[in-house]
Amino acid sequence: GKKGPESNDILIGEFGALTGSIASFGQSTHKGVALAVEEVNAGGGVLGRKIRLITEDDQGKPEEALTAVTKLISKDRVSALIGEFASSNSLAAAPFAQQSRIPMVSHGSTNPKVTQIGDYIFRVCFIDPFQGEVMAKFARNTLKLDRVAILRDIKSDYSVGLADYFTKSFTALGGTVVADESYSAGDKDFNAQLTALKGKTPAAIFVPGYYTEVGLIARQARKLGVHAILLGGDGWDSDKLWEIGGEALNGSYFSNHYSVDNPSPVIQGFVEQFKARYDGEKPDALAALGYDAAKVLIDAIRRAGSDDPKAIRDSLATTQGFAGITGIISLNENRDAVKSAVVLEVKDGKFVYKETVDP
Amino acid sequence: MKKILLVLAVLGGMGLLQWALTAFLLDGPVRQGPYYYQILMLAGINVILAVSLNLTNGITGQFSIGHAGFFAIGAYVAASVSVYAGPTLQGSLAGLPSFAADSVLLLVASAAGVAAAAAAGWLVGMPSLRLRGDYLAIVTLGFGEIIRVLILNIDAVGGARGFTGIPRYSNFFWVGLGVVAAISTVRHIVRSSHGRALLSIREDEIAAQAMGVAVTRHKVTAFVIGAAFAGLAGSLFGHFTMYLHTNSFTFVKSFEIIIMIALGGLGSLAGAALGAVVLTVLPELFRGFAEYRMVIYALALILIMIYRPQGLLGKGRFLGRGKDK
Amino acid sequence: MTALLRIENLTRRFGGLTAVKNVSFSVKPGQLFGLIGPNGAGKTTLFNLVTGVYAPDEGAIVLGESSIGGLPPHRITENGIARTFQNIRLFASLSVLDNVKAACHMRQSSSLFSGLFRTRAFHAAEEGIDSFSRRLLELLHLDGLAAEEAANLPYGHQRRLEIARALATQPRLLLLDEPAAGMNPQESQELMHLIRRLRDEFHLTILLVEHNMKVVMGVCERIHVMDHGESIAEGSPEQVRRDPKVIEAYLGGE
Amino acid sequence: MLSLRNLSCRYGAVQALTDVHLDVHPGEVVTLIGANGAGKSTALKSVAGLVHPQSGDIVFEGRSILRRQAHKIAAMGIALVPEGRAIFANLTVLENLEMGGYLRTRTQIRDGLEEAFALFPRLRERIRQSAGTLSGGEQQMLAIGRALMARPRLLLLDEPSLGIAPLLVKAIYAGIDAINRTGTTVLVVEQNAHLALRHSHRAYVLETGRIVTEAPSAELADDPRVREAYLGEG
Amino acid sequence: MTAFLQQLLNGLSLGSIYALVALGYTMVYGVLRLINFAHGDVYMLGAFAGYYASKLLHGRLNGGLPEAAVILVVSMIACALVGMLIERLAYRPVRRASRLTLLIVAIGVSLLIENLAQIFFGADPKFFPQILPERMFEWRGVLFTNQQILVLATAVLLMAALTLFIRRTRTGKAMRAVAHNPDAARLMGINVNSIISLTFALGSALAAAGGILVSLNQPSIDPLMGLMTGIKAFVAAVLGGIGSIPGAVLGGLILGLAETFVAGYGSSTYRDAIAFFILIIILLCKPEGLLGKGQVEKV
Ligand SMILES: Nc1ncnc2c1ncn2[C@@H]1O[C@H](COP(=O)(O)OP(=O)(O)OP(=O)(O)O)[C@@H](O)[C@H]1O
Ligand SMILES: Nc1ncnc2c1ncn2[C@@H]1O[C@H](COP(=O)(O)OP(=O)(O)OP(=O)(O)O)[C@@H](O)[C@H]1O
Ligand SMILES: [Mg+2]
Ligand SMILES: [Mg+2]
Repeated sequence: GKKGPESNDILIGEFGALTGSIASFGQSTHKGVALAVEEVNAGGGVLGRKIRLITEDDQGKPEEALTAVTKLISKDRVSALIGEFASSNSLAAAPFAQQSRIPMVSHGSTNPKVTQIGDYIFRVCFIDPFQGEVMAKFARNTLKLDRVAILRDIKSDYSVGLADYFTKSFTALGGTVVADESYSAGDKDFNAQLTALKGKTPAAIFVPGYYTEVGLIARQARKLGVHAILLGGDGWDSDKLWEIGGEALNGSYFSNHYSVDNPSPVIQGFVEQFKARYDGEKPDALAALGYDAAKVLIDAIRRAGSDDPKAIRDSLATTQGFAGITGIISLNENRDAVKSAVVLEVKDGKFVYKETVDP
Repeated sequence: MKKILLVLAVLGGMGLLQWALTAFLLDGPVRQGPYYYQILMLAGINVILAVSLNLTNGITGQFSIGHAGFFAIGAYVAASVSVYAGPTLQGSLAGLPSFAADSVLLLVASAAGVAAAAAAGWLVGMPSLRLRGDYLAIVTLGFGEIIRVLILNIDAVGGARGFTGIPRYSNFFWVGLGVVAAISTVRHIVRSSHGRALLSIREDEIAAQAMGVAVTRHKVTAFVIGAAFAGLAGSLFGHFTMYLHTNSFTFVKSFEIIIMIALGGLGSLAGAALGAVVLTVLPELFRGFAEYRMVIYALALILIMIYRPQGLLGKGRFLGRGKDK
Repeated sequence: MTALLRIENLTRRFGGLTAVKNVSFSVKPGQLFGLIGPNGAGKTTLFNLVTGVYAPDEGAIVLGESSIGGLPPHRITENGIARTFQNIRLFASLSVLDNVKAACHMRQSSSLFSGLFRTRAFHAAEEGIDSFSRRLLELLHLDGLAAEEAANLPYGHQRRLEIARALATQPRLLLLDEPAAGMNPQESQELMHLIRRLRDEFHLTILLVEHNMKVVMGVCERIHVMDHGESIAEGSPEQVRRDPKVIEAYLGGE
Repeated sequence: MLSLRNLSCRYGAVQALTDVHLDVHPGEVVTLIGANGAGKSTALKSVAGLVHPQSGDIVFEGRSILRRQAHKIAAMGIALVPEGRAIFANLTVLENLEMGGYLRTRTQIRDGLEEAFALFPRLRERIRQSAGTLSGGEQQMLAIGRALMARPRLLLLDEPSLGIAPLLVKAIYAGIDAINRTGTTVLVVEQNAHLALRHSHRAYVLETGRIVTEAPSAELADDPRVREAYLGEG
Repeated sequence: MTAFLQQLLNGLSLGSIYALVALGYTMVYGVLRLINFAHGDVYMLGAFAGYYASKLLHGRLNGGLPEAAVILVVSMIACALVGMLIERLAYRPVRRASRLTLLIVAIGVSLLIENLAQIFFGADPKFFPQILPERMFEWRGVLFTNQQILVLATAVLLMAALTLFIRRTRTGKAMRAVAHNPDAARLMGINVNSIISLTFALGSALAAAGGILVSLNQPSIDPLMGLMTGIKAFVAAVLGGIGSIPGAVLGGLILGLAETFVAGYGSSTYRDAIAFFILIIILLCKPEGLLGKGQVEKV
């Protein structure tokens, strides 16, 4: 404790996968969070105090997430927490945050159960049912498709959640899901599943996975002569998607929090700032969510006028109309973000805005 | 009589320890209390895992790398009992004070977890223990992965979303008892003629058979006991973290347990326990190194094995290359 | 007197090679029976058949009244046959004492349960095992080395430890595969005394494979000779020594 | 040709050799006898570079080979038939023999094979068999044959008669005589002292790690103490 | 029928990847009896070496075959050096310790490489440049690319070449001798250290070649790409009979086919479980692997 609570900083704990198999996402969100904190500190901090971000690695494992959060709360005495990106890790850690009465803001955990843990748990992203519904509506109403197949990442709760809610909405809208295949994050060969899908002749394939696999899936699909439209969720949002998938992705659609093309100065400013800070790297959805989570939390601290966890929690609960990068964020009575989603089309390396879907 | 006293002493000791831990770490003056408590619990659970795997790998010389599978079975079965049968049971225990009721529930759930893991151990062990060395390793690895994939596809235990809503029944009292039970069981086995039979299998199966040791039966017995304790560890784990996800039970976890027993000294009981504690604490000590943490950890592992190849407490010379000669 | 061990028309092939071909003989209780023959004659293979390491292709092996051909090794040991190995197979990293104790497991062990709870029966059994094992070590002059790791013993001592370990299974029939190999003449002499003593003290029947003719001729009461998997002679040491077929195939003229 | 000077060797706490002096002159056959555990094998292994003595020196043809690696010692012309044979169990008989000639040319190997088969005709019969499945005696023949493939100038034999049928023991020692006549120097460790003394020029007696006697073999065979302790007489 | 043939080809294509990586596994295992868990990571390093080499070379050679060849050779040499370094620094000091110690060191090395790679290369996937232009073929409705064929052909060719090398050459024989009895090998005049170094160099170069060929096919590389592939390749090697070179290829192909047919015709959700189940059944029926020679053990 040299820099314990004696020092005047406001302590915020962040936990995420800096190492391990989902480190690419954990590192991305961390960049967003860190950028937000640096920005606030550069602007003089909040309540006249600097913010100190303490980041702990959880290797992407649930029990490590719990350990990390226990450490942050009991050893570092943080006033609030940011994390995790994977719902499974949030679900493992949230009970302790709730029990210790330390507010926790998740940037990317989309499983509805996360915020049900208790009244100290919040999130700034939309939840699986909403996003699944967005794409189902888009496929059915906008693209007028009736035969769609699903290719889900069985290891990811996010992907499974999206696939389930998509199926529900899409069939409710009168469409048919002709096939439901799966893979595991980390796989690199999808030929078997794609060949099987090809036989079912779907008009589109919903692939609610992460860009790490989707690029390859698109490539392999086209090579196998599968020309169905590919649909996906915010897990697609990354520069890497196009880099890996290339032209195979043209004409695909995915739902996202925002469009980088959005001329709004807030968004453009963020993109520029991020690039400047991280060697020209473009922020992906996860980085933007991390940034927003930190900003929402800091805003709550400012409005609370103190770094008392209870006060922060109470002011977090009243977050309304916060203009974040990923949309206008209002937290509802379930402590979930209510915000609209956009559907983007992949076109020659650009993500082109198609439409906005309101909750 | 002496034994009853001993049991009472252990129970009392654990109770006292739990009381002290609660008073000082959880509700008390030690600032990092809950963090230390958390590490202590995980270390205890890892000790049970390592000590039990040591019975199969270290004592009997069967190279199993699927221990996480039994750990998972114990965890999920016990948690299912608590979540699905718990409320009914709770009703019939309404008269008891809450800690007693919790204890009964934990015991029932753990019994189920242990039984399921033991049964799985028997099922896997029966056909596969006639395989040798790396072939056995692959079968056990495959088994662990099969379990993981099956769990991912069972909706009742949350599948990929993870299993939530597990009550927190375990505490250091129970984990400590588990550690004592695991260590004393394995110790008693090793220091009996059954243990010597297991050791003789490790040394030379053909000679062991020629000396009248029923090799397969003994191997399976050791495997089942090892699996049962892994199941116990799983039960305690789930009722402590209150949440289960298959990411905690990949083959990487199996490797970790193997590293624990090798680090401690293969075949040495105290070594396995020490290895488990060191391996739990080490990554925590390296937290300050941020993303270099696992690099340092890996380096430490390599260096320890180079400078102390027999493990921290091992005499170890078996499983060496000697057999080729 | 009926035979303790009867080998009847025993045959075992390895690929194209017939290592044991239609061999028959029988060993009487209490007999010191020798089995000799040139290298590769099939003696060790015969031992392996009798102890269940290999199953016979044809023929029968009868111990007392029961046929044991093809039983798993530990069952055969249970029936009362123990052996030593030509290529020493000790439990290398166990202590000398534990090597012997491990072999006691089959005859004198308490249940797993009583071991776990350290019952009185357990302690009694352990004490029995301990004193029996130490007595065997004494008998083979290994008592000073009880705590030594078996692998570190010199060759000759390892051979004696193999015998002690085999005795710990309390056999009726003991098979010794070249016990004198690696012993100097004086040590072999001691071995001969030992073999006789073991027979008397433990009421054993002993089947012995050995290339040291001093030992074979010195202790065996009856000798069976094999060559290329087949029996070529059987008789008293005197008869065998003078048998021209044996001289030609094995002993050489002196 | 070979000389061990003040050689001492320990395994952990066990002192296997103490201050051993031993000389082998070119063209000689020298026997080393001693009881179980006297340290005979250790002496041979030290020469071959398989164990590393703590002090003293080993000189081969004027050069110290004490700290040299085993493969370099082999390349200098020393071959060891080790205790326990150390054959390559999963290679065939032929491959084992070929490995023996690892440092030699193809034609030399071909000639070597003929010589080995002439000495041990049984090996030719078993040429394609996995060495590990050979009978004990056959493995011993293979180990000797393999060492001869290297055409060593100094041949170290650790109990070559171990597990060998009487008729063949004679053949092996006749073979040793023959090899010696072609100029190979031999150092042999043997339990069967009768035989070894009859086939060697000089002999050393090793007792618990120390050389206690050194004499021409014929003399030693008559020494009453030796007769009692190592020849099993008296 | 077309779908079946397509799946067959998919399976062979996936299997040939496992086969390629399994070859190196089996080589190192054959000599050291070591499950070299770091092999999968060397495979990853090979892919990254290729990635950076092509970035450096870009525009200096005119692309096409010569450039691809240079990149391949550079990565193979780089990985051979890494392999030798790993052996020298990490494995040699514990070579005489127990097999398990060696295994733990291997796991440690694997962890070390993965985590260093995450730091130096970044954890996110990179696009592997198409150093050999891709061409598509069609035969009776079955679609495949030149690169898939290349991987399969390379695996089979390497298998043949390695088998010949091990069986026929002096060095190859020395490798087998070292595998079976290092002390005896030294007595034969074999420099055990250099043979082992060489084995690692060779195995690692193979891994690098594998990394590059596979990345042509699946052009997304990341620091953990070796983890799963490594485990699967190891499974393949054991299935085929560990230590056996043709076994590694056969095992790889069978594993690939099993996974593909389970996913294509059974349930892709249970793919890994069923594939492992099939493997277990095969091993239970053939305990020393498909082409493995049971350890001959004369009693
Ligand atoms: N598992 C096996 N596979 C193939 N051949 C074998 C096997 N076991 C033994 N043999 C062959 O069978 C023959 C008999 O071997 P065995 O070991 O019984 O001989 P032995 O009489 O004990 O000889 P020795 O006195 O040299 O020990 C030998 O030629 C040997 O090569
Ligand atoms: N690897 C080892 N570790 C510990 N002690 C050893 C080792 N090898 C040999 N010894 C000990 O060193 C001493 C000499 O052994 P060595 O094998 O040289 O004897 P030897 O004369 O060859 O005996 P034998 O006639 O039985 O072959 C013995 O006391 C033996 O126990
Ligand atoms: Mg024999
Ligand atoms: Mg010796």
